[in-house]
Amino acid sequence: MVAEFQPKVVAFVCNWCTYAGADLTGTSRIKYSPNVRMVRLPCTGRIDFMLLLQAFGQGADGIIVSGCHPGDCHYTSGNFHARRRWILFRRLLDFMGVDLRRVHFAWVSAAEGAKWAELVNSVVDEVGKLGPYETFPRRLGRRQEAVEVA
Amino acid sequence: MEALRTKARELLESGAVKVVIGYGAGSDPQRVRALFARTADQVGQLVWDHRCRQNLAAYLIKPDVKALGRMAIVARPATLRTIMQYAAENQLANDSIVLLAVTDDGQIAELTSFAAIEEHLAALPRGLTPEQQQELDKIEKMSLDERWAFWSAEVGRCIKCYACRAACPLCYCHRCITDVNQPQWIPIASDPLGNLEWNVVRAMHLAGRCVDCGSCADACPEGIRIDLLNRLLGREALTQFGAEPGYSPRKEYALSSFKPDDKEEFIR
Amino acid sequence: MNNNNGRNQYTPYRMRIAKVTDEAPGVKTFRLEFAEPAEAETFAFRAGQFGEYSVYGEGESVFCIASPPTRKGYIECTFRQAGRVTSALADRDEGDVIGFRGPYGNIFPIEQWHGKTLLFIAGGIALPPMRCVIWNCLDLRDKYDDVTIIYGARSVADLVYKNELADWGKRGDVKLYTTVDPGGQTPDWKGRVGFVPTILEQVAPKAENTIAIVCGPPIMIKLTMPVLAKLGFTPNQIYTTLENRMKCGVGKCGRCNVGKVFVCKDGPVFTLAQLNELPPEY
Amino acid sequence: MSEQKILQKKSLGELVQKLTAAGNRVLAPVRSGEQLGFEEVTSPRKVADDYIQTTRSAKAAVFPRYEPMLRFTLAGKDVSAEEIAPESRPTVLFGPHPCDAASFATLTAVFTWDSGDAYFEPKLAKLTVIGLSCTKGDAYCFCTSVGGGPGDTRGSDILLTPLDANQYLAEILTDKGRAVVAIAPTLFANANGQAKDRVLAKIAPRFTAKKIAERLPALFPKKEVWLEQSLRCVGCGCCAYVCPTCSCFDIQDERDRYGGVRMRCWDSCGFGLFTLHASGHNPRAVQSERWRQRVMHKFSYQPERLGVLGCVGCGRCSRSCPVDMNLGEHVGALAEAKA
Repeated sequence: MVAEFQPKVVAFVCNWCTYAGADLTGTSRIKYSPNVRMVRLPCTGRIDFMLLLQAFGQGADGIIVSGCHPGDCHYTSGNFHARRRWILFRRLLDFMGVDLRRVHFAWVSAAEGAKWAELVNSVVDEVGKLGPYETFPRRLGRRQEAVEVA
Repeated sequence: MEALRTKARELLESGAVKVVIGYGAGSDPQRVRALFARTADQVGQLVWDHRCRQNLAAYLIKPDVKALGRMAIVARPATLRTIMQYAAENQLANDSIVLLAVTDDGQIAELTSFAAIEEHLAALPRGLTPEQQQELDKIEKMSLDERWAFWSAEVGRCIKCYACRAACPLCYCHRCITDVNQPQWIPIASDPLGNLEWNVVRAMHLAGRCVDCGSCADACPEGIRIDLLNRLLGREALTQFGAEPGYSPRKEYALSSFKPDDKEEFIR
Repeated sequence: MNNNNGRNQYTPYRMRIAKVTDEAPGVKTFRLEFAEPAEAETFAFRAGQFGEYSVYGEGESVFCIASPPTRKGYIECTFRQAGRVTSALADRDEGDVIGFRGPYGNIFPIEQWHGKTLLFIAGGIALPPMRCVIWNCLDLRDKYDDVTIIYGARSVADLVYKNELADWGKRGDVKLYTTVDPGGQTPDWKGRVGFVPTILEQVAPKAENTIAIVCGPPIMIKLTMPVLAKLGFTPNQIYTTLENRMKCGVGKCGRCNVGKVFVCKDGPVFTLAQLNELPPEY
Repeated sequence: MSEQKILQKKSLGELVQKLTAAGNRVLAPVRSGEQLGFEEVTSPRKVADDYIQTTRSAKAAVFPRYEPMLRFTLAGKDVSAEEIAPESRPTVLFGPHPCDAASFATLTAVFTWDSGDAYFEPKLAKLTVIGLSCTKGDAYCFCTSVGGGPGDTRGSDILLTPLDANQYLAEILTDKGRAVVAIAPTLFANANGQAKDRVLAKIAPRFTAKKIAERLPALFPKKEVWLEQSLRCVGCGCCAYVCPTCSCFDIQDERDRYGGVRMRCWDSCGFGLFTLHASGHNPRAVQSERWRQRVMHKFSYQPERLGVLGCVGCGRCSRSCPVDMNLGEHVGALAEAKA
């Protein structure tokens, strides 16, 4: 029997809002997809676009980038800077033929546990329908077994 | 051309500059090459025509060239914009070099102050030419898969010679991200992922700064149209954030500034 | 064809770190034992040779073999944490496996030195490349006449092999002079204070029938050579060991090329006479 | 003495098919936009005709852009490692010009002068070169200055010379060449004394390599000579990467938390990082010194040390150079420079 495709979604989230929001999802006992792997960074301003390429290069099928709502940044303006970068980066990815249905951006505050669950579920669902991201080149020396869902 | 030679001779003879960097005859009739005139008798070799495309501002940061002393640079509009961008990024002191801009009627504008360069540029046409716009449109009209196939083939030819970086005057970092190895962000080898990463990084690091001189694509031995990536991001930075790099010595870099009400429609 | 015991010369031996010694700030010594004991049987090297040490996943880095060939069963290397590989090496612990390939390069011609007086002059982190040949000669002590070691570092903390220096100091058959740069001494420092060339001038043996082995930072070399010349040493009496950036270690990758010489094949050991023939690109 | 045969141009397709069917990888020049490179082909439809030079050389057939050497698995304190056997399918290289064919001698000298090379030699052993004489050259060609020529047979196992629009003169030069004929014997007809010289390109010599090699050591200290030539060099690696004989390489690791590979990949003496020491010291700190190294290495050090020239005069470095550094011209100038 062929196992159902389990998409791997990597979420880059800021420490102060989205990570706390995801915590709330858990403490609120809201169930959501286990296909997401979270990478916690201090701020969305720290989320270099290279990280997104590296995630795809190491086997991610979809990516979520999330942080504080505009105006709520712990460092005052990190998310405003991030937003400008995302606007350009998304355009570049689209221009180069990267499927934007695999790259999602969101503002999730520490109070939005339910929104986080909804976001993850919808992205996992959408990426699951797209299937594995096989056209994206993989990192050399990447071990195949490590790519599989543990 | 005569006006250029006369001006160059004047500058060298008066000792105002030690070297005039311009264009001279190249290996074949289609090519010109950078000429470093250090004596008045060399200025006769200076040429000026449509072949003079290389952005000579790139030499401002080369140690061997800097050691020659104060320089004058023959400048096309993109070169002037580069100097403005250097000014905006605090990479160059006012009045430290001489720019020789050739005007449409063949006269030479000798520009030294940032203010003079800014004024000179203000009178020139801006924006993409119809041909440049068409090149972008052509790719944007492709389907997603076609775009991916197109760019995979383009960057797949990349051999990581970094001619694009070397030819770009705005790639002036003493330690480029590719030279940093703790961690090694971008693979040394020109494998498919490494090539993609390098070309994306290069475009992003120039987004909102690139003055669209085209030297990167001219330099690429594999003929990869990397300038289109820069042009796309330049157009987006203009329409989204009003960024027009290289027209003012004071402009803030689009990606190190923001407006609380920057518009987007994709963040949930 | 491959001169690495019939192995693919780019494939490292797996070595287990048997002992880690902290020598100075950022400087460590590893004792390495072959993870496959059979490989130790066929492995042999001579004083002056070097190897490519690697952390799997981070890359390779070149250092000399710091232990003498007279001590069997292990090799030692001493390195300063500087770049990607040495930083990763510094993070390794006893029991970890790293890679080593070699030995590469030429040797100190210690047989030719039999019966001669030996003068070792080292500065800072350049003692490790000489430790191998020093121990090699000390282990065959009766073959040589007087042995003098002059070793200087910026400060007391920067001296490497502090225990061995103490041992050498206690031996009756070695004249050891340690020195630190002015300002680098501690209140209980018993050695000398001053730069290596100065100390050399004070304590050097007669040039006649003496071999000088010099290794140190460029500035020390630059100032030491004239002193040796003044003392009567000819370029053929002076040996040094060079370092250049290397990748392959076997004369192919092109990095260490100086003139027609490959430092990895024709060196790292050169006499001053040989160096004088080379373009100054090292 | 080589055997001479006639090969019809229209039978190239059949030749490619037969070579492929016999288990060979056939590499031939393929056009992509304005660029030409040697790529694997299975039919002659894609094979470019009528070109002066490919953008990239054919060296990747034996010395690829990057090549994994070792695969390792990380497990706690331990590491297991296995060698990766070099990819060495029997390969027929179709269409390199005599300059490219000659480059394999230089590569062989570098990779085997002192010890063998487990990755280069198996590829070379299984490489058959079907060279193609030049009927035209351009301002960048200088093969005749470095001991080659537009109809030179060195390095080729078979050398084809287009006698007219329809047929090639095929000189069968080695056993490997005879093996190709044996795979498709009916395609090779006997020749009757056709001469190839009349169709070959005329490339005027610009200098003599021997004279250059003699002069260079004395020119080494002349800083101003090297500076004058290299002021416009921007220090990219383009010339080295398109060069058929440049073989300097880097060894690099790539890994994730479970394991990875060690590989070697192309490198260039034009980069400042090439020689930079960990201490920050750089033996060749400025571009003029790197340019000098490039010229000295190819025209002085390699001839003296390995007995081969490091240049075959293909002119790729100069055609591709973004700032029009012209090797043939500059080396010619060095021959005249005052020592």
